[in-house]
Amino acid sequence: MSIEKRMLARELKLAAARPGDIFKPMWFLMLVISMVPLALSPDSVLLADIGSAMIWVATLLALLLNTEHLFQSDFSDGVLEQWLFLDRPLAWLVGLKLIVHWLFHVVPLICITPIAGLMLSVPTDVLIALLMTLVVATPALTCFSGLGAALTLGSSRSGILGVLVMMPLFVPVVILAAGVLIRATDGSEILPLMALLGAFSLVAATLVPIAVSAAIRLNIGGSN
Amino acid sequence: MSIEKRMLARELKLAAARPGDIFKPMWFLMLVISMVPLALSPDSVLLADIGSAMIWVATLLALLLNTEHLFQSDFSDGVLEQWLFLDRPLAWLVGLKLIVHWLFHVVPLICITPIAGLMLSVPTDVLIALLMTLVVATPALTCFSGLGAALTLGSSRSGILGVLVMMPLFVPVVILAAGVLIRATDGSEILPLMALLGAFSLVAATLVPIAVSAAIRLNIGGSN
Amino acid sequence: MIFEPVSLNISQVSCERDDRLLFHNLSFALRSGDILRVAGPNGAGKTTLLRMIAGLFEVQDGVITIDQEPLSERRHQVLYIGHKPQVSRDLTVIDNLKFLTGFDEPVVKQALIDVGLRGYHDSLVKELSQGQGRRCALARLWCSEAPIWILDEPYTALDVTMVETLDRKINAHVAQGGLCLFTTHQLPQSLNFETLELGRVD
Amino acid sequence: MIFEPVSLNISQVSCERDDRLLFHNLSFALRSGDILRVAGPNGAGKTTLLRMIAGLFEVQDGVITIDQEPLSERRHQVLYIGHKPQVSRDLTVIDNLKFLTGFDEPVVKQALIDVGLRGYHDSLVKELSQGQGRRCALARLWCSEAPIWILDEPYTALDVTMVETLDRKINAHVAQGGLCLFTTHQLPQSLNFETLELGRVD
Amino acid sequence: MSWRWFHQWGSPRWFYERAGRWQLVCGWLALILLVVGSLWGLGFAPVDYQQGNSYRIIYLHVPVAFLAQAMYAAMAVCAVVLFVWKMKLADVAMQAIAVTGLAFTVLSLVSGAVWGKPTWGTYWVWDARLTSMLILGFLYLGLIGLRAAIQDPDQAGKACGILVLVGVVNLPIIKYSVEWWNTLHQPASLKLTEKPTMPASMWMPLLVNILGYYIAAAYLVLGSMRAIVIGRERRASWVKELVGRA
Ligand code: HEM
Ligand SMILES: Nc1ncnc2c1ncn2[C@@H]1O[C@H](COP(=O)(O)OP(=O)(O)OP(=O)(O)O)[C@@H](O)[C@H]1O
Ligand SMILES: Nc1ncnc2c1ncn2[C@@H]1O[C@H](COP(=O)(O)OP(=O)(O)OP(=O)(O)O)[C@@H](O)[C@H]1O
Ligand SMILES: [Mg+2]
Ligand SMILES: [Mg+2]
Repeated sequence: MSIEKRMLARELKLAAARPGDIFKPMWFLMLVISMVPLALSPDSVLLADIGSAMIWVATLLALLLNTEHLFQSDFSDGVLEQWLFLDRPLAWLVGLKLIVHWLFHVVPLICITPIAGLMLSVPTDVLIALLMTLVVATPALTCFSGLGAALTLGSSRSGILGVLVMMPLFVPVVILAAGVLIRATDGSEILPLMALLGAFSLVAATLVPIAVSAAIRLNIGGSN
Repeated sequence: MSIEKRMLARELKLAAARPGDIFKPMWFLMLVISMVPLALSPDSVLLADIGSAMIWVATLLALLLNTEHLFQSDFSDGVLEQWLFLDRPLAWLVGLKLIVHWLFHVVPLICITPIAGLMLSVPTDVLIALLMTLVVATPALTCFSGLGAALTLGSSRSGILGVLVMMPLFVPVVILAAGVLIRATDGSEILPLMALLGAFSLVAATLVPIAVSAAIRLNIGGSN
Repeated sequence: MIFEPVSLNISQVSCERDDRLLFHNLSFALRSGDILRVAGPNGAGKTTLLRMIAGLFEVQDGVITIDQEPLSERRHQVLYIGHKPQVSRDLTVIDNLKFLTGFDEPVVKQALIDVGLRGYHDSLVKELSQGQGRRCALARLWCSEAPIWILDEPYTALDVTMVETLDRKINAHVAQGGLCLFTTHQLPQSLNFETLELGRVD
Repeated sequence: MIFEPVSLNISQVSCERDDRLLFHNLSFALRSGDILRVAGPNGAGKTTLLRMIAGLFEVQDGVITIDQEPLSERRHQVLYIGHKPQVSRDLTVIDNLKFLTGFDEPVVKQALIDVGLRGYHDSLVKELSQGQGRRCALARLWCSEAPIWILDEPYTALDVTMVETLDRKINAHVAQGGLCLFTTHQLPQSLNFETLELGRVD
Repeated sequence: MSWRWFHQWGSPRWFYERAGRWQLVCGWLALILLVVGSLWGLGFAPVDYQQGNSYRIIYLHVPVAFLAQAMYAAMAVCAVVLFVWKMKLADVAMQAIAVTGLAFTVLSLVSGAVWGKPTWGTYWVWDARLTSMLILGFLYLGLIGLRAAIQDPDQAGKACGILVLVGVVNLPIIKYSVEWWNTLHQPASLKLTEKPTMPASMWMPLLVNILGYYIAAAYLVLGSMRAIVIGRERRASWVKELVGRA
């Protein structure tokens, strides 16, 4: 079997062994979405106003929490260090892992947002724009939070560091996405902003795996 | 040294060794709070309207994520099973741990909410009410999420399962707190609701440690 | 220090895990001064038995008593060291030990010197080598007041010197009226023990 | 299978950790057929040296080559088994091995039978006993195509039978032209090895 | 009530065989009741003067909503039995009920949402009844998730038992607080103590259906309990015998 196939087979098995990992972020999203009206007010007009933004932030959080421990168990079991002995660049393997993670754990999350949208009475056209921004933006978010996960692998103390590093990287994505949503509500042109978002994701997806692999190497070097 | 003093000394040392654990939830709160205007619209009237509710939900989430791994490292290092050999009921030790956790990890979080409130232009009197509800409600929230953490100890990659499992139980707390905030905005009487919240916290703080200790015993029984 | 005479009674204990019968109607008794090695191939159920006796694994069938009293009453008379590190990675060696034993700095420091960790008092456990980490966990034996020691593979990762030191400590403990149960796959050279062989029942 | 002749050169390697000098200007060379035991007390730096040679720990000073080429070019010729479990707790025994070795079901199954895990193929690793988990990690040796084996305390937690099986496997490996570096605190009975003693330099 | 009775009930084999027979009875009874109730309700009950024909969802919605709540209570009883008498069968029942309960909760949410569109003009509103139903759904989900996360069935059972008990203490508080927060949904139209506000020709079929759904729920729970028992005892000799015969 080629190394790529082995990686994919393993990720599939892991996803099957931990089906919870797929459902948990979806579940989290729905819980957060149902906490908002409870804490705010059940008024559907107000909810519709802030609905799409809430869904965006909640999805971002769900994704973050989901990706936070992306490499943790492989690292502490010593499986991650075995990746170094495979006949492929680490960045390539990391890229594969990130893609698989996006497909298995982020896409299902996106698929459930329409229900959240219905519950917060978000209008249909805004909902469609919301879905599109999520599809286009999540690759970048996944890469960045993967980087955060890799940076925090080694010690419990680097915890803050990894997360702080990630924060400024999320901001442009959120601002662009919010721009798209506001335009969708107005009914004006969203394509240019979407293109920007897409470009951002593309660049992230090509460059971040290299940074992630460097971070992983670093942390393996420090452990016993 | 008495067992209680040893527990306290140890928790202090751990908190000092992992400062990230204290700052991470604060950072998380600020992230969520700064994402909301970015994702929504910088309109300060709308922000002030939804501000206190947002801060409440964000604090709730930060607390949950913070408590999620409360017992994890002690469990996997095998330190938790040593608690069983101490000459004290487990529920008592668990209660101590929860109190210390609240003091070191939740109170700092509450202390930072005024800044979040300023950022979302929440009026001062509402802010004060917000702080009060947080102080009164967080003991209950801490206990419940501690229970979630204990229940999911055994499964290796439980992730946020504990949070998800316990979240529905937070509903009364959220609703009561929201009630207080709405009344504070109106300028009406908040005391009765606060008293209810306090009672809820008190009952939780006395009973939940028993359930937590049962859950811990259970999970120790299943591990090797 | 001399311990009060103590006895440990295991009677008619059976255990099944994942539908594999590990042991059936096992009975034995230990008194002050006894050393028992639980032997058997990998997966025989040694760890399971030791955890049962320590009260960490539910006794499904049978009775275990200390001085005729149920285990749960006598928890603090037992010292158990298992497969896990038993110490927190983020704390220093000395803080870990102070918490686990309840003794003050001087006693604990002496124990650390006894196990050859002089100079590592203020190292974090995660900065120790495998064997040093294990030594740190074992240092508890040097400041323990529990008569009943239950040690699951205590020799793992220890070098020759430390193995001898540990043997001497166990001998001293039983000479004081303690008793010790342990497992290992390496035959200890200088201990005078009896063996309980756990085989595959099936 | 017979391996191409292979050589491992360590020259002038030094290492300092936490201001403790572990080894200084260490040089040696291994060729096909060699077995080297790295010995020394706890904390001597055995694991550190092995991880350096495996390319998992940065070489601070000195050069390590395989067949005169830098390590990083020859990664896939090395098989390293360290202190950590090396297998995922949430996967079954067989899935873990299929990923790590790249071999198909029949080969992997045979390897598992060889290490005495018949009947445990579909158990999750977290349901295994300590020694069984270790056996699972070691099963990789039975389906490895790497000539250079680096084993950090491979005998840990293994029962007597498995220790013998492992010795036989290592002998067979070097007979095929492989080479093996390992550490252990238990003296292996049936291996023909040389010893590199790492002492405290300070 | 003798201890032997409990002992017998604790025996998986005894239960498996007995439950097969009960299941048969429940199945037929439920089928008859549901066919009668549904035909009557859908075909013969009068049209509602306000809602037209859309009200007929009531014949699904109401029984299912009742059951979703009743099953949580049943689970709490099982949890108590589990902890007090250490009966494994109670744990099996808890597991079976959690899944069935979630199914009924989802059904009631979906049927309510479908009904909401013609009557309220929207699929979802944040009303007390709806919200507390949603939360009940999350509670069921939590139980199923917790059980799935823990490998050992006995251990998983006890963990779920703790969660159920904590949940059952909280459930009335949740319900009360949510009601206090916002109420918009239909007030109860069927009460034990008062005469119903609907005409008899509407509530009679509803009553038949409620009974039918309860018995159908028993059928489902017994069925999944039997499946769980077989799964857990798969290596016991009596199961092998059974499978060998089949
Ligand atoms: C997703 C939406 C809905 C949910 C989750 C829901 C939930 C419930 C629940 C939990 C009950 C049982 C109440 C009890 O135990 O007393 C119930 C009963 C009922 N529902 Fe709904 N409902 C929904 C939508 C609707 C709609 C749109 C209508 C019609 C306008 C409706 C009409 C009724 C009626 C008439 C009852 C019977 C009340 C009684 O006899 O107690 N529901 N519903
Ligand atoms: N992560 C780390 N950070 C800092 N120092 C470390 C770390 N790991 C090990 N050390 C130090 O490096 C030295 C060598 O450790 P190493 O693990 O190589 O020893 P070893 O010879 O393998 O010992 P053992 O027989 O106990 O396995 C020790 O003195 C230890 O304190
Ligand atoms: N968490 C678990 N879940 C299910 N089965 C387990 C679990 N842990 C151990 N077992 C099984 O119980 C049996 C005994 O395990 P135990 O750990 O007691 O063995 P042991 O005698 O200590 O072996 P070793 O010498 O390898 O330490 C093994 O067959 C193992 O597969
Ligand atoms: Mg063992
Ligand atoms: Mg080592």
